[in-house]
Amino acid sequence: MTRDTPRQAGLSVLMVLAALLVAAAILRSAGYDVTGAGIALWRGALGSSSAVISATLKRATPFLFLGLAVAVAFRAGVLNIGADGQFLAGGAAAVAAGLAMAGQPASVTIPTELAAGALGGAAWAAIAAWLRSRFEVAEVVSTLLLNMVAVNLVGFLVRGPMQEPTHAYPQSGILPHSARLPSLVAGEQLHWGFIAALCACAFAAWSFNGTAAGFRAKAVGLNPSAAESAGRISVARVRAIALITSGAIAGVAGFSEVTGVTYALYEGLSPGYGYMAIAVALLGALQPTGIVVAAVFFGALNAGADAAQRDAGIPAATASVIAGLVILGVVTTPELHRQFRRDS
Amino acid sequence: MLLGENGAGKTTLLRIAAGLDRADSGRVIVGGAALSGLRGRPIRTQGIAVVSQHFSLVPTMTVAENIALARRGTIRRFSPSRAAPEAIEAAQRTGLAIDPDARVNGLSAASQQRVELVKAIATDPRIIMLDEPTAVLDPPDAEKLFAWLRRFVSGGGTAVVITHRLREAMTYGDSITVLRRGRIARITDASVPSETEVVTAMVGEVPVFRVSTPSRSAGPAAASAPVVLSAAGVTVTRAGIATLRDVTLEVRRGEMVGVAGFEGAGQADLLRLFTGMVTPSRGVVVAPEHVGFIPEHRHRDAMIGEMSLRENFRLRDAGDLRGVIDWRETDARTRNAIVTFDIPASDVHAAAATLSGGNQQRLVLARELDGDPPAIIAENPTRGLDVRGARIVHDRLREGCTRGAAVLWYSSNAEELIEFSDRVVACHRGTLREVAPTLPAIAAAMVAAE
Amino acid sequence: MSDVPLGVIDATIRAATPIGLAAIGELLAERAGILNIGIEGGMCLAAFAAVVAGAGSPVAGLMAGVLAGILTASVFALFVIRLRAQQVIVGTAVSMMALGLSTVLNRVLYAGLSAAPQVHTLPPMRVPVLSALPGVGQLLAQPLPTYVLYAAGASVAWFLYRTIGGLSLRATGEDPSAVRAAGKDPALFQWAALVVSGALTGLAGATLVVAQAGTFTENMSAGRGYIAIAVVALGRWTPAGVLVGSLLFGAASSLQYIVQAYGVAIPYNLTLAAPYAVTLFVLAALRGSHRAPARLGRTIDLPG
Amino acid sequence: MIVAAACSGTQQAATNEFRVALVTPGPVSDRSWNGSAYEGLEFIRDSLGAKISHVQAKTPADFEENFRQYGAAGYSIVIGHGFEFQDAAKRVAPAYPRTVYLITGGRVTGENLASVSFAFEEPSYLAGMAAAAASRTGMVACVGGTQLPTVKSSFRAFAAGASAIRPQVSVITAYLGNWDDASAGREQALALARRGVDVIFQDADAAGLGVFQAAREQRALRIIGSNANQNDVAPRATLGSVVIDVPRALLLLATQVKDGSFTPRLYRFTTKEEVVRWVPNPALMNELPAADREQIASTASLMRQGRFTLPPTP
Repeated sequence: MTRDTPRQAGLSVLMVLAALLVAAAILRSAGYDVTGAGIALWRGALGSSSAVISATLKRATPFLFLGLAVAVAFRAGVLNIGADGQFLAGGAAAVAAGLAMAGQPASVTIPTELAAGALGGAAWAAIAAWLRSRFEVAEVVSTLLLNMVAVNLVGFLVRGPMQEPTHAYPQSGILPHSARLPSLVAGEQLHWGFIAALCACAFAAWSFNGTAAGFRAKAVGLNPSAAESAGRISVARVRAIALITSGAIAGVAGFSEVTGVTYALYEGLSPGYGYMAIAVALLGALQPTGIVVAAVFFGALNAGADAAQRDAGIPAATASVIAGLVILGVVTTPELHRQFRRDS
Repeated sequence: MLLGENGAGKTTLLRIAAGLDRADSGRVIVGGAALSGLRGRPIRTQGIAVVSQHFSLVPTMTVAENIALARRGTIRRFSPSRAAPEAIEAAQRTGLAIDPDARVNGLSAASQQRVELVKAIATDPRIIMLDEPTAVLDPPDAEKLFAWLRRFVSGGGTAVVITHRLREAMTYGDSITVLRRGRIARITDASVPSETEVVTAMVGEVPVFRVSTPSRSAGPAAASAPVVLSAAGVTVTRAGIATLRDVTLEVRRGEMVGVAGFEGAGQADLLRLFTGMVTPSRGVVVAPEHVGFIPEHRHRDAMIGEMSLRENFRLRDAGDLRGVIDWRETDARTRNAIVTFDIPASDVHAAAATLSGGNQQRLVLARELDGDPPAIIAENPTRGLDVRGARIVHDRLREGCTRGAAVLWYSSNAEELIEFSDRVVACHRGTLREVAPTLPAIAAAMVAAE
Repeated sequence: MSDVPLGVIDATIRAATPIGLAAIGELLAERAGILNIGIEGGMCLAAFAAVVAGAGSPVAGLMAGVLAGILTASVFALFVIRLRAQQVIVGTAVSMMALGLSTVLNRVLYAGLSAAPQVHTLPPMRVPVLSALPGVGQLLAQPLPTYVLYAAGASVAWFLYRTIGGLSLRATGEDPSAVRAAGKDPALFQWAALVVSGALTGLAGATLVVAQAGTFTENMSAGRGYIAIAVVALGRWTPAGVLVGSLLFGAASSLQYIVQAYGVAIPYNLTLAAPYAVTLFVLAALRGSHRAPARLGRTIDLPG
Repeated sequence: MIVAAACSGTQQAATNEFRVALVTPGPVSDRSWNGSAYEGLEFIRDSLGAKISHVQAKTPADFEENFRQYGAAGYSIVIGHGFEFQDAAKRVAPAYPRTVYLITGGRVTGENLASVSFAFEEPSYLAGMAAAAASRTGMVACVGGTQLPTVKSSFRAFAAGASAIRPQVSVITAYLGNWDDASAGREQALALARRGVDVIFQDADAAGLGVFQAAREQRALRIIGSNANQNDVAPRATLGSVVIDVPRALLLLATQVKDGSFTPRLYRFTTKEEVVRWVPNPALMNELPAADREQIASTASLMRQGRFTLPPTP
């Protein structure tokens, strides 16, 4: 953008380091072995190719999709807090499709599951879009409530219509091999969903600026009145499309998770991915490249936090403290930079 | 009394004097003490009340609430039932009528202006600064206001009034300061000069626009050209207030029609009639599908500062775009525009906000003129531009006209209108009439009509 | 059986209390133009503070909760007002931090204990005379925070609609430039709103511990902070509406308990979803959010 | 790099150290299902000198990853504490043959994969008997966190036990939808009390603490705890606890693994092994009619001898 960008990026890195230091100070005062935790964090996230592939990148996959989903909505000025619900809807739909397609070859099953996931997520988001256009209910509230409904609905599905054949466990039947995304590297957990997510980001990077729809969404998000006046753009329409598209992408995230990682629908499929995705999207400045960086960062942080728990007994919740601190550090950068520049 | 054409710096001067903005250099002295570090701080403690041209009313609140907002205190009691009589009482001091229970967003501009005035007065200021207070007021209300201002001044207060209206300034002012292009053009005792003297000081005598020689279209030939824009018996009503009344206008192919008028006289809606942004409540409007439009409020309506030049260029009719955007083509056109319109931008990816206001305007102009639209509508297109910038605007509009477009434009600068228009119409309180393209005639149409 | 309706009302009041407290606080912040989507974390941290201090006395627990709430809200305020960061992301971040911190501290402080930390809960306070009434009288014996909720609702209503400060605060959410033009500092109103909002959020979290559960469990706020945000919209941004909205939500969730207590044959996951679905339905029936403060969620433009 | 990674995936670090890992689905601070497993882990550390590690895995996606990490690190035993881990364990176990994967509450087995199931039904049956005997209203209830297989079958056994003592007793079942919300636990208990229920069997981990809180407020209410011995949580109101001695079970299996006598199969721990047991609160047992107490005692002794079979569930 401007020549200030490198300096801002440098400042961001400094803020991240500061956040990590604060987190270390908190842990130390709580009596934990900070050095051991640090080493474990590093090893678990980036210490080996296996850590990178099976832990960090695998965990980054849902963040890539969901960060992108949130960004698509936010870019058009729609506060979609409901990526979590759309993720669950997409996951449930994909599993239902996959189970129904048992016996079919993967070349048929997987595209069907993908379509089902996208449709499921889009449909769940469409409820919020409809509530907006028909009843003027703000998306920030409706999507939030729809998350709660979705969580309980999945609980119902895995105990009712979608319960596994023995009717013992609250989970769906297990997807047959033909309905699973193959793994990317033999023996590792990274699956093709990661590549799909990268492709989605690349496609988004192009379509955000290269297509009429992406361009309109950007204009509406930045300045609705100019978009309407100079661009003759229907702001309401663009926003509804953005929300539904966002839901579809979140639904694909659900598809990727159930077909690539869990192979079944479970309760607790998402530990609040949709909320973290807001942080991913905003940290990534709503840009696909930024989202890739932020998603991999979150993936690494979560993978590292698990390792720190395994090796140093640090509670997993520490990851969310660190994540919060890092986000605060990074979001402050532009303003600090501005004040810094004004003073000098 | 502070006079000057649009963009002369009146509002800026007033905001700095009131401590709302910070000056790049120099000091503001109020009552012998320098006003400093006041940006964003309570100016009310200095006893200064400001009524801006852009209303600072909360649209979703009632009139009484807005008036009470100016009062000091935190847990000081505010009672809607008592605020109403208090507001009426304050209003009665001036004789201006307000409805305390009405919501501001449902009020006409004139009513809002009354509320804004009452709000300022209700705080018992020592100094009151008014920016174009009568632009939207009815003449009787304007008279009431000035009558109160005279009483206020004779009671020891100080009033600074920005106005376009010469009569007002000369009738009610103690002294008149004329600003032109950010400089004081003339300070005078109100009773001394003649109207024309002041008008000349405002709009300037030097023929700055004569740098280029406009090639006027042949008048009689144009008369037989087909009508491109037409409005017949059009009335526009907003929130119950008619902004245009029974207006009829025709602009022909290759003709450039200038519109004169003070702010709020109705020209804004007149121009937007032909872009489809305003729909008439009565009458018939005919306009081509594709109209180039240069609105006055660039940042609100015309461009998106965070977007790049090419994106802003592409913004036109983005609502109808389909599929993939051909950026190479847009880039080519944007680059072409950068060259033709002399926009000092390194490349098409630069953010529009990095351009100066004048260059932003050129960008908007370039976009709207791109593709040779059959009609061009421009709203005060040279506002805030320097001589060279203005020249480019004039040249382009004129070029479009020569090419065969119908051009309808409004300018707050009468001299400019005369210089470049084939015909001039004057807008006054929603009505339109054709005037002779001379400075006195236009000034008269704008002033004498009152 | 005759006291079943009273039982429902009683349960409604109890369920509404923490949600209502948080929602009244959020209302105040939203009227000043601040959308804090992260009150969930503040609530949980406050609940933890309450269990720590509640070992002394329940009232100390309440105070500690309030303090923790103010602290969390102040961090949020620092970032969104002073450092002008986006409200949604700061809300998310602060909430993540507070939730995580409450869990980490819980592990550190109580890891050695064989049983969960327990505190004495606040005794019900009987309203003199009235609580002796047959029937409804039993509703007038609630723990302190319930009375605080209705008092807070009334005070916020009084402040918003009957004082100049409240007027200015409302104007801040609608049009901060108008407040600045009136010679007041909109940021000051936002700070004040957030501090009070934090106190109420903290009280809500403490209520869960010292007036209800008598203990702390990780993530015990269980989404109530998010519900509070929905309740503000449900109450159409007025204190009375928010009180009614939180009672409505309380009623929906207490009915959910009753439905299960009466063994109605509905899958429990569906009855659990009901309060949220009801809220959505009512929001739609009320047609909308056009009454939201005009500048909700937006950083104040810099002056000049 | 990718080829190297492919190898390292199944490469186990060779080590002779005895190391045991635990993966729980919830926080070990719950002092119930997850807490008891952690206690077992500490027990193994102290008794067998094992190095231990624990991780809380939040989602099904994390299960497999943690299993693999522990396998790759060469842990001797990896315990997945809950039925939800069985699919992941089935996938991971073959890749790390030197590690024993133990799933509690599951039923999968393999070369190096064993499941542990607890006859939670037996003490639950006794609890049901005690509940029905203690109830004055003839209404008792079960409150669960979410409906999981073990919870469901234990509630069924509870109901069977209750009707064995009082055929006309009514047993109500309610679920909170989560395991954290103690306030909801209290509300559900109060709603049940208002309905006329006077004994509640809670199996809701941390959220179940709210059920005890309700009993502190409602003097007539009696509670039955679960997983751990919860008789001290509310001594005046707790009738007894359905205890799974997870530490004991885990230690038992860990010892077998250490000395090489372990065979991968489905282990079922019953009252007979004293891993699951009904621990009544003596102070309150006197409230029960003497005949009922005798019936409970004789059923319990049948169970200890392994001669008791639960009535079949419909």
